[in-house]
Amino acid sequence: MTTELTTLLVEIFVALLILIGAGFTLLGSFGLVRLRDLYERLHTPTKATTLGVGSLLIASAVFFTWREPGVSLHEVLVAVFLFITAPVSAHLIAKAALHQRSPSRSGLPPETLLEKHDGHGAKPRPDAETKQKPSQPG
Amino acid sequence: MTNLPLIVLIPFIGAMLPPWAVMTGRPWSAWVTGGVALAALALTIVPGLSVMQGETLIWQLDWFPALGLSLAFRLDGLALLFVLMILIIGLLVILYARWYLAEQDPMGRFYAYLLLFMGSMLGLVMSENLIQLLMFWELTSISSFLLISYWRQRADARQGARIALAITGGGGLALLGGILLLGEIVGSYDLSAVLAAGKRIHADPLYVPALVLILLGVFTKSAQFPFHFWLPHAMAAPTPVSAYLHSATMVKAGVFLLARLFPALSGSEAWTWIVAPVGLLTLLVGAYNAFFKHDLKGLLAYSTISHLGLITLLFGIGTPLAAVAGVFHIMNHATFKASLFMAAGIIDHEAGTRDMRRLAGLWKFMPQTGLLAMIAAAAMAGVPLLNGFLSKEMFFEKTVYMASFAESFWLLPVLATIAGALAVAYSLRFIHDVFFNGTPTDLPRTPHDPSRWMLVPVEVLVVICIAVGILPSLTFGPLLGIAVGAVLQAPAPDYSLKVWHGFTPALGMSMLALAGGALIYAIRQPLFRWHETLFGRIDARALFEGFERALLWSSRALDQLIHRRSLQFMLMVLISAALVMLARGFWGMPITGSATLLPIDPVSTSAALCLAAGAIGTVVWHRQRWTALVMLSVVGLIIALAFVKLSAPDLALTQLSVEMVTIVLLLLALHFLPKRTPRESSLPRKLRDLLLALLGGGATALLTWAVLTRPYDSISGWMLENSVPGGGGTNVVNVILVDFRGFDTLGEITVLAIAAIGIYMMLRDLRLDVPLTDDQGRPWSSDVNPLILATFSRLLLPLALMVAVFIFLRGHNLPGGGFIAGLIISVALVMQYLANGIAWTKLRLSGELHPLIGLGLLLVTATGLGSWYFGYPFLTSTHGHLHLPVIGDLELASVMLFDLGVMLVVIGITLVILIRLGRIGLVQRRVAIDDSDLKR
Amino acid sequence: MNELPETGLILNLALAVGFLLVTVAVLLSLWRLLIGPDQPDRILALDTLYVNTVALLVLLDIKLASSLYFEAALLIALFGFVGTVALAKFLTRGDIIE
Amino acid sequence: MEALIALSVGLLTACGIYLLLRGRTFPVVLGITLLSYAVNLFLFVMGRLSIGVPAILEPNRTDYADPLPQALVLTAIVIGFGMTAFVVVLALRARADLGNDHVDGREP
Amino acid sequence: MTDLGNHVVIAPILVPLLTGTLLVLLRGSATPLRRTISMLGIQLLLAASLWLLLQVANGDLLVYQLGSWAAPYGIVLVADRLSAAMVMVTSVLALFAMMHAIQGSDRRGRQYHVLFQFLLMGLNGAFLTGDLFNLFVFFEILLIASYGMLLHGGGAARSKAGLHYVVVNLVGSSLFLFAVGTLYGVLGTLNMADLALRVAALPPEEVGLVRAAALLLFVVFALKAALVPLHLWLPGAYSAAGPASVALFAIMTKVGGYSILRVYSLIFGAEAGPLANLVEPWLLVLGLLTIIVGTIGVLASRNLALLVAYLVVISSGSILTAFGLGSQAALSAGLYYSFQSALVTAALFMLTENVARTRGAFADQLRAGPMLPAANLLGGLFLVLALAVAGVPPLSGFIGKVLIIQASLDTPAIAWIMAIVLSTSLLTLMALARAGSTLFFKTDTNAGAATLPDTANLVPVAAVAVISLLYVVFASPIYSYTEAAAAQLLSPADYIEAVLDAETQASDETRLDSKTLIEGETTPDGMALPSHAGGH
Amino acid sequence: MKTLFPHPILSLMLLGLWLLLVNSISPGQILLGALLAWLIPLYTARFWTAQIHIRRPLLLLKLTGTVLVDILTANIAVARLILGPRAHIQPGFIRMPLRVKGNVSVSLLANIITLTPGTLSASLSPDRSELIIHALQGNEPEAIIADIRERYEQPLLDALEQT
Ligand code: NA
Ligand code: NA
Repeated sequence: MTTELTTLLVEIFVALLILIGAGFTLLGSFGLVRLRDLYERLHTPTKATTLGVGSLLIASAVFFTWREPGVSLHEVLVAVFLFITAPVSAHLIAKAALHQRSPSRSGLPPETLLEKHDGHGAKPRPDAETKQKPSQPG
Repeated sequence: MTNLPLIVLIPFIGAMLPPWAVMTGRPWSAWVTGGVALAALALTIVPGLSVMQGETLIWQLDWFPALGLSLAFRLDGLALLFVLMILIIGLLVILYARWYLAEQDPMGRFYAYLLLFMGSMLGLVMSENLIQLLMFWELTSISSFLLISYWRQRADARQGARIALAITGGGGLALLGGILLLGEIVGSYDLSAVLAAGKRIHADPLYVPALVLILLGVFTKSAQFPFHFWLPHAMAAPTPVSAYLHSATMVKAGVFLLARLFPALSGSEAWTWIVAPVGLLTLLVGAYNAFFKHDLKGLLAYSTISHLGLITLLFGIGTPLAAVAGVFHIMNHATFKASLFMAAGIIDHEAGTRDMRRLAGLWKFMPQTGLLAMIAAAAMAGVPLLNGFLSKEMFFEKTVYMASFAESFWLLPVLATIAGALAVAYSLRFIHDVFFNGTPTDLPRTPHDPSRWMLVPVEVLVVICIAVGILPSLTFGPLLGIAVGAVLQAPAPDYSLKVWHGFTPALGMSMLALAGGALIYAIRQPLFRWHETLFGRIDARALFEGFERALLWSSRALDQLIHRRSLQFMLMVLISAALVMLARGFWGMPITGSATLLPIDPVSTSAALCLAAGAIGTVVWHRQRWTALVMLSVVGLIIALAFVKLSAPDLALTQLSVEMVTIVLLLLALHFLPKRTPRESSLPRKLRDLLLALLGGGATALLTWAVLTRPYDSISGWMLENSVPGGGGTNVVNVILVDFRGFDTLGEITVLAIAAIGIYMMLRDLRLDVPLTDDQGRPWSSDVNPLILATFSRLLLPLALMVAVFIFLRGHNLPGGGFIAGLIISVALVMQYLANGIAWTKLRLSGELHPLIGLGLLLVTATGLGSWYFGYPFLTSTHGHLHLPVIGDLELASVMLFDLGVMLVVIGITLVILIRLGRIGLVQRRVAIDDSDLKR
Repeated sequence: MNELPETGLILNLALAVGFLLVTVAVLLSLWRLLIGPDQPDRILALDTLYVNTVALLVLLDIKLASSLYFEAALLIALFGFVGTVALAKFLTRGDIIE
Repeated sequence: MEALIALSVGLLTACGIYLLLRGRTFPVVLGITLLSYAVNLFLFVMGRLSIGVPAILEPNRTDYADPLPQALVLTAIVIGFGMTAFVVVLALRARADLGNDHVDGREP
Repeated sequence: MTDLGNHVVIAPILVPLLTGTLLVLLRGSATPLRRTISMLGIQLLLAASLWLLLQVANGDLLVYQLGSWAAPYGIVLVADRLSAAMVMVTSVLALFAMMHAIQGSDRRGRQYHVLFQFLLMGLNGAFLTGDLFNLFVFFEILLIASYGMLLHGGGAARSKAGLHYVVVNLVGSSLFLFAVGTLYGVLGTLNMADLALRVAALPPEEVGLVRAAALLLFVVFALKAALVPLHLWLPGAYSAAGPASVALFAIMTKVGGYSILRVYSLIFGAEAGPLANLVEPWLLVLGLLTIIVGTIGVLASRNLALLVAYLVVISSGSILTAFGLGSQAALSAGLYYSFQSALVTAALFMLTENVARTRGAFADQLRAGPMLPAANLLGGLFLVLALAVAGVPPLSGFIGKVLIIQASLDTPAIAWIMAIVLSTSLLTLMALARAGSTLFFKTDTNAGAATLPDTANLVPVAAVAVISLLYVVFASPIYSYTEAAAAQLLSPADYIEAVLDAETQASDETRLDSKTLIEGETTPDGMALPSHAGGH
Repeated sequence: MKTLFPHPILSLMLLGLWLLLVNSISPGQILLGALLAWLIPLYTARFWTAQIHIRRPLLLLKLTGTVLVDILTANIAVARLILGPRAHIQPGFIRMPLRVKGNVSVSLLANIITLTPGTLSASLSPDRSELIIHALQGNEPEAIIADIRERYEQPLLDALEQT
């Protein structure tokens, strides 16, 4: 293959990755606006944005490997971070939403279940704190 | 000559002795004090004799030439006259006080103050330098404040002292102004120069202001109308003090100054038209009031005012002969008034009261005192063959002389006669009401003549009154002559000191006054009633108090208005001030410059939109604090993005890290604060704030625009050029931070360290209620550390540490550095706390974090100091390449140690702050619902 | 803008489109952030905004052909997570470090 | 771009000032933070705007952003952080000592 | 090796820094040890300050290039007569404040000694730096340390006052950065000497911007100096702070005054063309207003600490009025006044604590309290200091005020200055007499018993009283010094030349680089290059 | 050996990551990376309380592949849902009892569930016995649970936990 062709192919490849990545990134945010309750909305960024940014990072890796001497793979690190953290973030947000009994279009799980998970009922129980607070050494 | 400063110095040094002497025994303090005065008197003899020969002695030592202040003393006739008065009457008062003071009165303190006053007075009258004179002048005010308030437990003493200090001290300040103007006119504060510059002074436009200011000093000190009212209230002082200060010394300081500056200031219309009327008015007001006072000392006080008015009037008339009369009356008044005060003191001492309505018929009990008082009072009344008669005669003569000048001046002798008559009347009252006028009823004590030594001083003075009255030219004559010469700075005019001048108008006036006085006294009862209805309510002290209250009230009102102790007010003022200054700076100047600008792109516009949304969102939702915090973090993120976009990766990294820590910090704090802000600003207030905010925003926007549209040239070209050769790094920002401007960074981490220390200090014993529910009343989830978070945060820790090392090591050449690395490590560790709790994490973090701060600081400083060893200034860096086998080229720079120190400090302080803050809730779990939160 | 001669038309076009898409994504996330309605919604929107920013930075890196902004992306990824955790924990526990 | 930056600085300042003038500590802290963002941005752009030319020396580049304001802003950010932390904790201290979170220590 | 004398310029910054760092490291150690270290640090500082003062007294300007980087690129420290004197006064004040603090007030809270040392570092750095941004940094150091010291001891009043003080100063710091930023944005440099050169050559279209920045900077300095109306923070803060802290605060308003003097004589001095004498008119008017407002506060105060705080405001107003006159005599007068007022107000603050402690529950409130067993001693000290501060002879304040009035004699402002200075002196004197008479004379028989004051605690107060007298006795040499300092200020060309023409202390060839590090060859150059002010 | 190299796999990972970070495999960097890969786990070991015993590494690798592929499909599925009519979304909460017990495996499973199509682990019971899952198509909870069990939980159990 000629260098021109390589260049073209790499460029097309990178361009594609960029378009896919940007597209999914947008999709993730679009879901935020379009979907109708918090729990639904939680699905899109975790998935779409990780993939979106993942593609972009691959694009970057390919681009810099091609353009500069040596292999450029440090983008992987960002992807690793995102892949580890995004689901945890989503989980914690969902937890917070359930704790607040944030309304869901399909209804929330039974209150008893939520209480079991969260440790409190829908009504405030001011005495709950003292009993359940684990006594930790200072 | 060297005696001159010693005369002044001795009392000051001596003032330290009485408090010591009193420990040996009370009388000792009196003898020591007397010894001090005697020593000063002895020192006066030799120079005094020279002065009597017509010499003027001057002793001078350069002190503060730039100010025109020298230590300079002068002994001429006038000064000698006063020195003798101060010392001799002082001695008599010392003797008198020895017997006067009660057992419980601290005698050492009394004599110390007295000597302090004596020294000040001596310094005043002997000053050759006007600023020095003023210093002594104010010292007399202060020492008299101490003397008047000697009986400090008495409210009237405290108040009297304060009034006296306010009036005389204030006058002193005016005098200071006058003297400074005078010095400006003459070009010197030396008295000799000033006295010789009369013509120049009169011609100068500053003459009148200077004169007025100086006269203010004179009038206040000498209790001239309308400043006279402090004197009666100073009578709360022990009587020896009154005898000393209010007859011969303190109050005479004012007329002394009139005499002293006579050649320089007198002889103008302004002089005559200010001094004479004030003197006349004072003469009359004083005499009038003296008659109506029921208190013996009150009577004497007003009489003093009146006589001081007389002297002032004489100087105001301004002729040489008037000056002679003035000086003569100074001497006479001192003798009879001092003796009268002492007599009054004896009466008070023995009878237990000074109220003439209670006193009567004391002649039977204390004939010696009575006789002495009678003679002295007669002198005061101007009875022939006593000294008071002579000077009063001279005064009457001058008024008649003045009346010949203008048609309307006929009033002058008339008023003088009336004043004379009043003097006769109050003198008569002093004698008759106290010693005769029936028998005493219900006196606190049974009076009798005092101890022998208490009478001696009075006797001495009364003898002088008589001697001068009969043989004026043989007694006071010579001293008067040279004193007048000194006053006029010219040979004294021809005057005759004789008892009998023949039948002159003055004699007629004297006789009229005697007769009139007797008449007035005879009809005193109806006069008292008339006075009571007319002026009974006028009380100078009440006026002064009223003035003081008004002053206090108005200053408190103003204070409330100005100093509201409201942060919002302070900030409003500060921001407004900044705006005014910016506006002033910009006024009339072109805003936009000529530089070429960068185009706008959609990404930046969108980012700006986010920024605006975040900022405005923070404002809009500032009542829902958590939401505001979320909005704020958008702003932080966009700022970081802007830094990235605008070629500042280091800044972006720092901004992101700091932002993160700040948000965590604010969340930690928010837990203990109300989650919502009540609505409490009124609409006008909000509008005002909005206006201020918009103006402020507009101003900074304009400022930014103005700068950005201008081309410029900066020193950073040098930094780009020298970064590699000089600093050994390609990341110029980092090289600036750790090398070119490493000193800033040292300061910056010092700030951080101090902040941490301060925070540590504030968090100790901090007690805050831990909310048991969120702001919606929901109790907290019991899942303290969600498992999934805990698991993954632990996984993240080594990764984050790796990244931190990476960022640290490359900082010198690529974006990064110790600060950012430190923050990453901190955040990674904070993450452990977030996910696993304090107890769990603390177990696993080795050692204490606080020492990191100190160690980091030490490392940074030590790196800086290291360059001293090689003979270079603080913080001089070194760098180089180390060639190692296998590993290859290793770049080393001393600044890495510096950066490591920075990193340690950052880790230390971030963790100390965040963990300490987090622990409040842990340590401090008080089970109570936060009421204030629930209410909202 | 600093045009890089080596990058070709296709790549530039893709970058332009990429920027546009991500920018729209940013604005959409912002919209959600502003309208909420619940607190978890805002955390989610902020988290997404962080991730969008990472995307922007990666695009910028490619556009400028310089990997100087890579660390910023790394930190945003890391800190976005920490922020989300802290905000969410505040909602469930109040005390985020206990 | 310059106008955008100027407007941003202005807006941040305005929002910061408005919050500074509120009566409770927390909004005031937010105001301080916004104001310091404004200041940092302002100080930074005093080195003028430049895109894609960070002050990191590269062999084939002659164009560099002005590094000095960047260094100054770094210092300012760090100091600002220390100050913010201090004032936040002081706000807590004040609330504990004064019983409320009003900046003047009294409920209006 | 090195000659320590070369580093005397930086010593006043490094000594407290190292002492403070050492104290940080000694966390949890016994108080006596901390006190000893702190005191030793101050004595060392005092020695260094004296050394520095002696070095510059002959008119030399010492320039210290940090990191061997020459101005305007690197940061330089510059010691001239003024800065050395400010450092000296700070050290003396520190000594007295520390003497007072170690009698026990340092134990009312924690970290006192650390904060104290860092405050000293900040102050000295502010006085010595020749770089505008570095001045900002040192301002921040001294501010944050002062925040801590203000809050030292805790309590509601301090928390409230602290909150006000901190927030106001944070805004002030923001303004400082706006101003410095603008100056850099237009002039492209940070070194003050270099700024002066560039301002002198400023094209007319840039004048507005630089003037705006300069005036904004003035707001910042005026805030520190407590110039009306920016003084509002001071009374609350100073009256709430513990005396052990506030004694050192007495110098803090002087930092504002110093900065005004430095910046507006050097950068916006006579050579600054349209920007020459930029702030003098403001200073004159606002300084006089400050005196008036301070006097109102003094009259209205209901406790002694607050009253003394307002006295600080008055003295600040007096100094700035003098600076506003701008002449050499006026600057000299202002400096003369400034040095003594720092000491005297500090001593008054210390005395306030002693009085308050003696009076028990009545503290320093101006109302009748218990009979004081040592009324003579306390009252005597109060009297001396009150006279000194009110400007009554024969104490230091008197000469100061006379000098200020004298300097105004041939200016149009004379009437105003004389009227205001003299009448406010009287009102101050009245208020002080009232306060003193209430505190020391007036007794309330139901007030219980007062305790005996700690005489050791009064030693620093008495020392200041004596100094105040000596300050008058030796007025002439002191004034010669301030006059020379003023002359130095008014000829900025010498300063600029000394700073910008100082040889680089290590040129690129002789820099301590890797080679010399390895081979151990160094070529030390002279450090603090003396350059005679009158020379060249 | 255990104390010197508490987590050899982690050390290897870190070395790899270091080389990724510095984008270089020069001897110096390898040495430095090795040093860090040794020191950092040594320090962080105490944070890693749960011991991970990878019994079947290959299975774990296979699971990784599955998950990566599922992420792709998940994205496409989600894209379809978002872009399609919203009525197609029938969300619901599903309660899923867990068979995995270890901290790491539970956490991994929860993450995988979130990353893969249509599901999101919303809450883990404090006793770790069950997950609440939010599913975008929640009308057939049993099918979803069965799918998760088969695709992810079983391999995790086999790879990390003794049954
Ligand atoms: Na820094
Ligand atoms: Na900040």
